[in-house]
Amino acid sequence: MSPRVTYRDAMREALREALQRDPRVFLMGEDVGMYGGSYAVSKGLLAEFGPERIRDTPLSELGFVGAGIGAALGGMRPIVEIMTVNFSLLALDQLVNTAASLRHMSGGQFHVPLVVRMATGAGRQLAAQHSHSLEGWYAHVPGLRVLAPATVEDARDMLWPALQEEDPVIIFEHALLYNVEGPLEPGAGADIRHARIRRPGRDLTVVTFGGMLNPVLGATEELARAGIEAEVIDLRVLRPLDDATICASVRRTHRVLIVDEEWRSGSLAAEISARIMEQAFFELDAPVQRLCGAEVPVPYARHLEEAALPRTPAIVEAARRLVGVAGAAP
Amino acid sequence: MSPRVTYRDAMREALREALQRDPRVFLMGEDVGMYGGSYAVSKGLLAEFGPERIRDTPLSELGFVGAGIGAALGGMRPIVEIMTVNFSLLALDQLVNTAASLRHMSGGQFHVPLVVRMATGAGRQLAAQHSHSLEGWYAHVPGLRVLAPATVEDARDMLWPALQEEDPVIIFEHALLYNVEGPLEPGAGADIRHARIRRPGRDLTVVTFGGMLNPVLGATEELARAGIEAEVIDLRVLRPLDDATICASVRRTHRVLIVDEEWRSGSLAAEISARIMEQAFFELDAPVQRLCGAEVPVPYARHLEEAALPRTPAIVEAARRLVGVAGAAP
Amino acid sequence: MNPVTYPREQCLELVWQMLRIRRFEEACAQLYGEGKIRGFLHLYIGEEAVAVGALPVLQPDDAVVATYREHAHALLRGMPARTIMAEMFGKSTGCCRGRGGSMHLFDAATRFYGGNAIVGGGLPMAVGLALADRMQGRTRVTACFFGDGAVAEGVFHESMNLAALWKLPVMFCCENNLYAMGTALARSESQTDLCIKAASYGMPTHRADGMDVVAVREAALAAADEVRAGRGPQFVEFRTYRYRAHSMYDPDLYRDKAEIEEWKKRGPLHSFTDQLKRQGLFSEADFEGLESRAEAELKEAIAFAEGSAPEPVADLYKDVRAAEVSAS
Amino acid sequence: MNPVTYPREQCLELVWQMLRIRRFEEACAQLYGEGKIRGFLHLYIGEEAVAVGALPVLQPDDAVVATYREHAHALLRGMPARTIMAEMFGKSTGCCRGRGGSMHLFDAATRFYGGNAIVGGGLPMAVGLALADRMQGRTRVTACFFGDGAVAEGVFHESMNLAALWKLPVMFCCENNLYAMGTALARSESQTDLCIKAASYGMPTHRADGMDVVAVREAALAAADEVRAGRGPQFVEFRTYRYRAHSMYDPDLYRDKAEIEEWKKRGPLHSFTDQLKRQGLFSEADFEGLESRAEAELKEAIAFAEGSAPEPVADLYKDVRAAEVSAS
Ligand SMILES: Cc1ncc(C[n+]2csc(CCOP(=O)(O)OP(=O)(O)O)c2C)c(N)n1
Ligand SMILES: Cc1ncc(C[n+]2csc(CCOP(=O)(O)OP(=O)(O)O)c2C)c(N)n1
Ligand SMILES: [Mg+2]
Ligand SMILES: [Mg+2]
Repeated sequence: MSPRVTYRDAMREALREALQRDPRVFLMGEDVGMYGGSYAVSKGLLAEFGPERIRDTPLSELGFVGAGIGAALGGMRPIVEIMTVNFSLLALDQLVNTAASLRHMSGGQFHVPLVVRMATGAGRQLAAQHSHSLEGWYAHVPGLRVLAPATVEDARDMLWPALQEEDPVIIFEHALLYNVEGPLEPGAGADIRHARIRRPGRDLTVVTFGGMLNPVLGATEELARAGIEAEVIDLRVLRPLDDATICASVRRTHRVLIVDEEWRSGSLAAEISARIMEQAFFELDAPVQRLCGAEVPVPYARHLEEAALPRTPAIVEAARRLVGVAGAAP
Repeated sequence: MSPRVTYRDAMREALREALQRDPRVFLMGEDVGMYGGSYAVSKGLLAEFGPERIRDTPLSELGFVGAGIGAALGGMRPIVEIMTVNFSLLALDQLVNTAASLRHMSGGQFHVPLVVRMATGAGRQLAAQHSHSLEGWYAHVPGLRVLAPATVEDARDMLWPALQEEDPVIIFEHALLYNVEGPLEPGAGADIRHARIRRPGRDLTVVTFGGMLNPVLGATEELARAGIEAEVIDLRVLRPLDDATICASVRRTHRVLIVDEEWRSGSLAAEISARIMEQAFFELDAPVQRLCGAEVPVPYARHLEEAALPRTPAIVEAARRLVGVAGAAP
Repeated sequence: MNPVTYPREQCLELVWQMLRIRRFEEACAQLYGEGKIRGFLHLYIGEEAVAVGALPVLQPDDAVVATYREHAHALLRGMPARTIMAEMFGKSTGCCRGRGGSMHLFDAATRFYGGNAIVGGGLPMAVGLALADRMQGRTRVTACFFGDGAVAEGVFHESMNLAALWKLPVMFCCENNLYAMGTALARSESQTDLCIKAASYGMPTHRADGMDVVAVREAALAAADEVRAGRGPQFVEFRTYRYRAHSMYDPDLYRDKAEIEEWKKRGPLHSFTDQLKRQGLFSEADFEGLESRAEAELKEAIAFAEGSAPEPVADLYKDVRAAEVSAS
Repeated sequence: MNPVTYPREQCLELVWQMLRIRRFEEACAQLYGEGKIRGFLHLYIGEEAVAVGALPVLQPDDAVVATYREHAHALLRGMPARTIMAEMFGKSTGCCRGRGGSMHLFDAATRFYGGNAIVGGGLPMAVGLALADRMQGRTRVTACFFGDGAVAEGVFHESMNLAALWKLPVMFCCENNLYAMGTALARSESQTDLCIKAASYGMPTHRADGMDVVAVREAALAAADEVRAGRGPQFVEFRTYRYRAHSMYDPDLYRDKAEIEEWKKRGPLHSFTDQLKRQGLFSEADFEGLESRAEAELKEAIAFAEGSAPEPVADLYKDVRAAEVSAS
């Protein structure tokens, strides 16, 4: 049986391995070194790799992300950690206006092999300035590849291929996942091109990613007990989206629920719904439904925060409603 | 007959009127004063209202947007101008983490009556760092109201009601509109709640906003000559979206094309498509289609830039294709 | 510590405030352990002299902008301990009706503008508040608290320049506790003398030993007077130290135990009371009186928080924006 | 101007570069009028001595980061006039195959990293390039050009601190032409002595008259030598002036005509040639020779640009990311 490790440990393993394999790789960010990472992901790496390669930065998100871009241009393979997606707003200018644009703008002369990791999501009562989910924003930007490892294996296996990309990659780590344990095959390897079906099913398709995968899987068990077999797609790659996997599933189940922690309006869920509209409209027996985060700044109080997030009961309920909808005339 | 003025002049009139009517109103931003505004919108206002109320700022987008928030909290009604949506990325932290969140986070104690104006969009060969359209990003954020005046009248009439809001309002001015002329009734007044049907039609609905309205209206003339009557909805308000107007039109036409200059993936167009899916699926005779900007950093060369943007011929073509699609089985 | 020349009443008040904050923070730590308080919790233990010295020099209609480490500032501004405690319990009687928590205390009545969990995020807000005062012809001070870590943020630079350029009535109060989370100042700033940084904007600077409540108060008074006199923004650096870890998540591996002990010897509370005792201005009995007062306040606050109702879930969407009014 | 001690050959080269840039920029203005060049166009006329003095002190494997006002820097770095011109014509033979235009010139061969239209956007990139050099044990210099306006941006502050803190080999070259668009330095900075600002990061500073090509060169040489010797980043301020409006859109209403005329008297080109003539190092014939060389270069560049094919529209999506490789 494969050993069980936490998502945090898996991510640390991935970092360690990358640092060992490629001397161009280094990790840079606020408190990644002495402190061990605000989510303890990089704990111990400073002792192992030294302060040049596990580089603590001042609180200067725009500056050190920009420096990461420069270092990538200079031949390094930087991994830049931003503590939380909320703080990444401070660095968006460099990410969008430079990192994502440079290859095109320079006619292909320069490119930015930069990996940016950041924590995302709510659920820890950290309130409105530490709990956003803005994956969809990043997935909007041409020039970026956006990953959302939702399992321990993906936490370990997506970093290395991300570092092999010649262009910027953003990795979202949902803060609630760090303590999650899962099995880990040694060196399984992962592609960063495709979505994965985490559970097959015939009655509806649930599309999700990141921190929502586990609540969704929880919901499917309950649904299964009620005789509803949901197919669960873990997107894994948020840009570019793997339309083929999604649409193939739609053709099997004809009903789709998208579960996305982001604010509903303008969420990634909207994009997925729009694509299904465009690519599989005539396969649908019912309108695609979205279950998203409430459109409020995430509140602190536990009961309010929970009410603002898509949780298993709501997922079960949405799936049931969706399956109950009468099919279109044949 | 009502006089014809440019969008730029209409916007300037709106600013002047607001400055005259309410002593709490002031305009702040880079080069709004001595220079006259990078798009000459505020030309002449410095002489009329003086440097306290037409306030030139240093190049400090995050700082002066934050100062606008503070001034709003302090009882003023600031209008902050950001030259271009690309530069607004530098200020997003203050807009999202503070302006949009403060009322909720403070349990309703504080609110931010701030108006932020910015130019958006491509079409002037300004290349990748001056040509983005990120309206959809702002429309994603709870706590913001987002406006996109597309006509001379709306340029004049939306500012005052925006200033009456108790919470932040973002106004997008498409850079290609500034020179457009149109008729202007004196003091028409405008609501900032509803979309408007700019042209009635029975064969399909075209939903659009901002800089795309004119190309769309151009396309409808051509379509009309071919016997296709398109109904054109100008969203005007991008958050919150006026679902009722959209869905009522869908129930009349049963076919929808959304034209949006933004990058397609994760565009506002996606949200509109998803909403129609959810609210009017069974009214649709064909899948909702999106015509959006190409997913590339906007290139400089005229022919490449034009190829990257939705233009009248492509709109005509998309509408024709949509109307040609066979309806669902009755 | 130098001999204290304040009247006894005032000395007692300073001790009282430091003590009540200390006890409040200790209670928070305990309640966090019990799971009553959650999320991120940042304690002010060790730094009490800064807020206690600086806040009371402000007038009721002045404004305060603070950080996520702001319980002390909220208390000193006059917010009742109970509404702060209830907020951290996530209750409807909390100052923000449970939406903010420890990092987001706000109070309109005392012009306490938070409670900001974006490092440096409060600085431009302070600039804007001061700008509004200036434009409306009011002589008020906006005091803006932030840590040494915030100095590295670009927004510090932009805010300092705006305030100095426009000569705005802001008192910038840097609580330099030498660390930003696990990052010591020297590993974060090429120039560790933060007054030199501030002076580069042409802004007058003041410095005080942040472990000495009298020194803090005098520096803050001087700075606030300058601001109020219309001589533009002032920068005050308080050198201080936090005894606890950065937050309840922090294993505190980056500081020498010896360093912490060294600073504890200079603790703001006991160094002040010791001095007062030497001067015969303060007795054990005084201390005990204040202790029981602090205990009573805390007990009441906790009971209030415990006993309060949670905010109804139905109100989740309230206060995202103003309730829709008729037509405009 | 002080007597020039450079050999005649070198003097001729400096004149040549200033002249060819002047003529290049004048041609751009004309071509803009004709609609051949579009978008935003920012000319360097008046500021030639800065780039001509500073760029040639760099080695071929050094790196350069510049702004949207960067034609001169691109030319001096060795990019052929024709590929720059073709770029501005939006042609496939342009350095960026027409995707960038005037504001986004790039050249991998000469390590010319652009061409950045976000004010201040190039500064952290320069820091990162220097960091990469340091981590890979290379002794190279990264020269980063930016205007006085960029100094107000938060990213300036963050980049200066990072470079100074980590002692990185960056030469920060501030082209202080006293205006950021229509905003005079004194209306944008509370501290208008930019060297004082830079010094607040503990960074050594240098200053030179940006209208004097020799003074520029000497200051740049000194700074580059320090950087190359491993003594960390250096800041160099060049005081200069742009004769033209900010861009082709700018009505230039914010400057006195008299001020412009005053600066024109100190024009970098004629003040240098006048001095050389006084020293007998330069003649009218020399000038005419250079003029016709410049004319020839320009003519060739324009003809090349005119004659080049536009980038195929089918290639619009090329170079958004690397072409997909097999599996990883
Ligand atoms: C913009 C931003 N970056 C990072 C963080 C994470 N963070 C929270 S507190 C903190 C340290 C701040 O240190 P300092 O300003 O010295 O204040 P102190 O905690 O010492 O009182 C950091 C890095 C944040 N909240 N905001
Ligand atoms: C972040 C950002 N803000 C504003 C602008 C608009 N803008 C372009 S150039 C410029 C002036 C910059 O002045 P300076 O840095 O002194 O350079 P100069 O043009 O004088 O060479 C401004 C405000 C921009 N391009 N980027
Ligand atoms: Mg600190
Ligand atoms: Mg300038």
